[in-house]
Amino acid sequence: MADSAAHPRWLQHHFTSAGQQRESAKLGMWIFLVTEILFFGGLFCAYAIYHAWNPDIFHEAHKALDWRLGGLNTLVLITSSLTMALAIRSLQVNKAKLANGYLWATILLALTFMVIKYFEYAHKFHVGQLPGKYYTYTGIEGTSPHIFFSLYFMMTGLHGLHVMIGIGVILWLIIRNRRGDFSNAYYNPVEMTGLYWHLVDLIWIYLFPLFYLVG
Amino acid sequence: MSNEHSAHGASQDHVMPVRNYLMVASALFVLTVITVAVAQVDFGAWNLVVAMVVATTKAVLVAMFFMHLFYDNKLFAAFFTGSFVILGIFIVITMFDTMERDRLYPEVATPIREHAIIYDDEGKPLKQNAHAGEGEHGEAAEHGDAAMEHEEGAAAEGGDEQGSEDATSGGH
Amino acid sequence: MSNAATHTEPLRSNLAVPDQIDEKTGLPRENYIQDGGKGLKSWLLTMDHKRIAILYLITVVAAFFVGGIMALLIRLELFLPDEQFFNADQYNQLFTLHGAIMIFLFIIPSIPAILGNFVLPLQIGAKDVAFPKLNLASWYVYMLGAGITLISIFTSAADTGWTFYTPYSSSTSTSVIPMTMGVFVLGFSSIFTGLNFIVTVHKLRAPGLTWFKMPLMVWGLYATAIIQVLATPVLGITVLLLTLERAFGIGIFDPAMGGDPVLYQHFFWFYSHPAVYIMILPGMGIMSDLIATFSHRKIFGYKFVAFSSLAIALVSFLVWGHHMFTSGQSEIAVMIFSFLTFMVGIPSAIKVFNWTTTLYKGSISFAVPMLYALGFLFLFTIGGLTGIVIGALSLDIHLHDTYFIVAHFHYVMVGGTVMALIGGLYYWWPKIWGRMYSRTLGVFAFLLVFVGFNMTFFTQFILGARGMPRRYFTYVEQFQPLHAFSSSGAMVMGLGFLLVAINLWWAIKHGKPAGSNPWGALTLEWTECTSPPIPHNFKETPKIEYGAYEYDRVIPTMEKQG
Amino acid sequence: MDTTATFWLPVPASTVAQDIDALWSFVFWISTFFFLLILGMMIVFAIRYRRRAGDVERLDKGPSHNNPLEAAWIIIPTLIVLVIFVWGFRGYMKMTVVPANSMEVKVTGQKWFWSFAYPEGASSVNDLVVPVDTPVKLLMSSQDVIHSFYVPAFRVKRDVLPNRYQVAWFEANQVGEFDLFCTEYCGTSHSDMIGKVRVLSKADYASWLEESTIGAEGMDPVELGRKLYTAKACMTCHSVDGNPGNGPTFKGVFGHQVEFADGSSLMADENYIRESILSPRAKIVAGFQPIMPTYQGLLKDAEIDALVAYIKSLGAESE
Repeated sequence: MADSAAHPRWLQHHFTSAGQQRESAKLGMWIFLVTEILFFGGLFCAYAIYHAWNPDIFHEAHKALDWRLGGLNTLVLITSSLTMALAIRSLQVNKAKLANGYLWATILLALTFMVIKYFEYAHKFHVGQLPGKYYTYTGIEGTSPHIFFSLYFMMTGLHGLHVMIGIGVILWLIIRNRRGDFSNAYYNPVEMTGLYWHLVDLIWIYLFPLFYLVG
Repeated sequence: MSNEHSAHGASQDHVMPVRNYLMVASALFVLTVITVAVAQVDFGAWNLVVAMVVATTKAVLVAMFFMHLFYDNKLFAAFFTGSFVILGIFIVITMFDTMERDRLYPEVATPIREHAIIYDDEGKPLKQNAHAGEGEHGEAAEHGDAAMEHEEGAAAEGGDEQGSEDATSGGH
Repeated sequence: MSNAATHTEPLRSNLAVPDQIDEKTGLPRENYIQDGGKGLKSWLLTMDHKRIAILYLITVVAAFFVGGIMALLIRLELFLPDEQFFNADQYNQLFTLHGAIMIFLFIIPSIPAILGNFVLPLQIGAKDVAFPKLNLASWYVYMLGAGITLISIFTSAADTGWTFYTPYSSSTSTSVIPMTMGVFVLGFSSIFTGLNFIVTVHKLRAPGLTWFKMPLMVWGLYATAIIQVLATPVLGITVLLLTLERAFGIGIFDPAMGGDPVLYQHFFWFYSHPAVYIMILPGMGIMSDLIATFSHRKIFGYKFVAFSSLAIALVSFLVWGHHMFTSGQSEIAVMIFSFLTFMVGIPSAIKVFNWTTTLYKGSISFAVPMLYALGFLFLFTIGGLTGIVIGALSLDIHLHDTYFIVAHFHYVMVGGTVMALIGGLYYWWPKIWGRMYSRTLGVFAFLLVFVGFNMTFFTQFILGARGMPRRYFTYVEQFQPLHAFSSSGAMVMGLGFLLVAINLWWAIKHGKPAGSNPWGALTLEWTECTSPPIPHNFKETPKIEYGAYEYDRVIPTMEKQG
Repeated sequence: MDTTATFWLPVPASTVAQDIDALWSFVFWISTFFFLLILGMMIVFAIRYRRRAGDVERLDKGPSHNNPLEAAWIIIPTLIVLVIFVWGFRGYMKMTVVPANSMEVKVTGQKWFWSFAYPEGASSVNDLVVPVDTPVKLLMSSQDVIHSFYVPAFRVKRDVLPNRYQVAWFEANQVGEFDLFCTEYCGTSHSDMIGKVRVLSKADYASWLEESTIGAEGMDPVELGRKLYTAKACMTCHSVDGNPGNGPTFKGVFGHQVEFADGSSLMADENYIRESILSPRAKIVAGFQPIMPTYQGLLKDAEIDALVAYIKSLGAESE
């Protein structure tokens, strides 16, 4: 495989063209997103079944959540999705500096999301609305409201973990972008992180109504 | 399968004008406000359905435009919807079990805790609603009833050595 | 590309011309073993799918022998009813570890990670899998998961069975968490392999290699990858929930806190039934290659065999409840699962019929891989038919959780996947190492394995039908003779597997050089690659002139009796 | 109707067993037919078309596809399995729907023994006694983990869940003694959690029932204690001949110093024994696991006194 000029540094040896490499990367990412959907899906299934078993307890328990904070978090995450998409778009038109700005905006919004989440969790720890045997709150009647909080902490906790992973990856992108790795010919990593970030936002779009609005 | 493109030149992917992104984002904001507003009104079970419909439209918007599914190879959309189909199968068929357990015998479905007494003191099968038996426990006259009573006991005052210590005690 | 015209001149049995062959070794001078880099570091940091396949080969076969030794210990203990060598707790830990090691450490990664990694890129004319770094990561994650799982052996191993049913698994004092965390990590290794294969098959096929020109081994691996990617995440969440249940008592599956243990079974089996198809589908892929190559015949009903792989992959997500017919499901769910279980059995029947018909009018050579293929046909048919027996509801009430079920799944797993794996290893051994194994030792080992297997597990069908429950440390006196017979059969089978390993181990260094196409096969790894292949597989991307099994258009080379 | 065990199946001792055995032989013979068909085709083709010495490589002339044949071996197996499905499901419903006039026995599965409560107030452990030719409804629940009630001779099996009742029924059609197994793995002595189902004629059952309920008052406490020692499954863990089982032996306990796991020790008297029955975890004898379930509410006071008297009698004997 002669190392010709048409063979830039980022094109891996076993791909015949950049298009093939990009399509493969995207397909790989989409399949990874499928595994994420099914990973969260298990929890959504547990939610569906316990919701169906005791709908009234779930409804009572969801009143303990503050939908205003949830709503604010939803808006924050949608905006971060927007800034991520714009970051990719600016790379597509070869404006690396603008892309970095949007990536920083995405991280800022993600941190805001985590901070709001921290307040919500702190309040619950303080009041005792905790999963399983740590549940000591007495404000909600019904035989087993702790199932609702077990599911709440697991689903939003796992989602929060994914947000933090996303922040780490975007930071790594910013470093690579500043080093000049990306241009309109090669921005695969940014696009892949974008897909991941939009999925994290998409999962929160489902979590928000299920826990905060309907319960 | 893969579209052959030169390594250089403008990226092959579809470049959306910024205006489209902003429109999609504003649509998502509006939908969020709608779903919050609708949730204030109590439609009973319908609340869940409406919330899910709105959430799904938001999800489709994010997937189609932010994740470029609309412009990309249909294979990605196939995998993406495929995962939701498998998840749907998982939830629906499991609920065929969890929601239909009391079809033949009502006492099979609900946890024992609610059914205080199946037998009365003389051991005759006593079909009555759960709470009537709450009061007159009295001295556990008989094994069957007693097994019920101390199951109850385990839940009520919690934590002592009913059955194997850690499985059924639930440390309150 | 002329499809009607026959490809007249016969294939060359050795692509490496004499001057390229190293006199001392008798193998082509340029191959991935010498030229991929020297020393341990080049192996541990390799990106070459062929070397990663060999890393997996070493570790997965080691796991097989660890699990196998535990199986022999179990059978030894069950020779007589009461305590012989182990007490009840040790016995329970033994069968748990046997199950967990054999399933998570051996049979799920075995064919995809060893033969799949080596053969898939070669068979579709690619230089490597789509994501080589991810492929190497998959091996390291496998080793990490194996390490964590084995920690639990030394810290009072779990005694819950490989199914970890709650509330026993969440209340037992043995170390369940290392095993569940090990399984959680192993799940990612399986997902990485599956993801890699799907993208490779879609995006890296040589130009001209359409879906119906690909070998059926690739179809098998593709269908397996689909299941790996769609089912394994649910195992991840199930095992995570179980760990949280045990560690923090979140009450999802704990009956005292409103949880439901049957829901755990739904979660567990939603992965574990598709997992049994992750085990068998690659074996079916190997079967199609072996039957076609050793009969020098076009596979009968290629499209039916290919689509039945996909059908199995999709319908396998609908049938998990047949593991729980007696566990308190609603009658409606039980009916749905029983009906769908019968539907999932049909594609396997289609495959068996097509393989048998492929033999018709062939020119069949009884090379050792073909012996294992015919053995597979024999044993897998019994396994499949007994699956129909336990699919029927009223029979399963009697047979569930008895030795009948143990016999059934050993017939399809050992009789199916392990026979196909060994057949595949024999078949591709000349391609991997460039050397041929010893035929006499191969045939002798096959007979030992085949006879030993039937002695061990056919008796367990009888035991199970007579009501002998599973996972019993001691048993009532009347079952002793059958247990004794089954245990002696296990020793014979164990010896057989040992001889297979010795034969293949010996062949690596001392086998006669085999040339690039000893079997007269038509798939790319035999017609376009030297044995062992060069680091980048092909001098230039192969041109596809005929499909995988088009023996009606190409005259194969004379086959060296192996 | 034959009532002897066949090569494959145990004795069909319940009414539903006949139907299940009929389906078993139907599926068995169909499987044998298809197995021999496939095996036969394989062997015939392998021998008929084996590569002979001196064969020259030639183009493959065999058929490569035949859609009617493919359709045949898709449709025929589908029809056969549908028949098996319907037959199996009808058999299952027969096994699930309990006849109206059935006698109800409450079954409790506990770590490693079964206890049965009969409607007339009698109770027994690991020994289900039922009259012949009368449907018996089992209302089953577990005290700790999942067990599974399995009587091979009756072809009945049902998991016993800790938080829910499970219903199973059978009608024995012949007198005799049949094995009872636990088939859902439940820990150390899962394989010891076995018992017997004794099917008696109606008369014998009536006398057994009457003998096992009223017998309690008239008997002297030590005799009643000895009977309770087996009836309440004390013997599964505590021996009376001196060697330790899962729990300490009763022989020579009363009136002697007992060492506890936490190092303290105590002279074994009535209240120590009474306390160990009602809250066994209070004092754990050195060298033993805290696995004894409580009998709080399972034993009447009279029965506890009888057991204490019986253990006292064992203590005095060894002097």
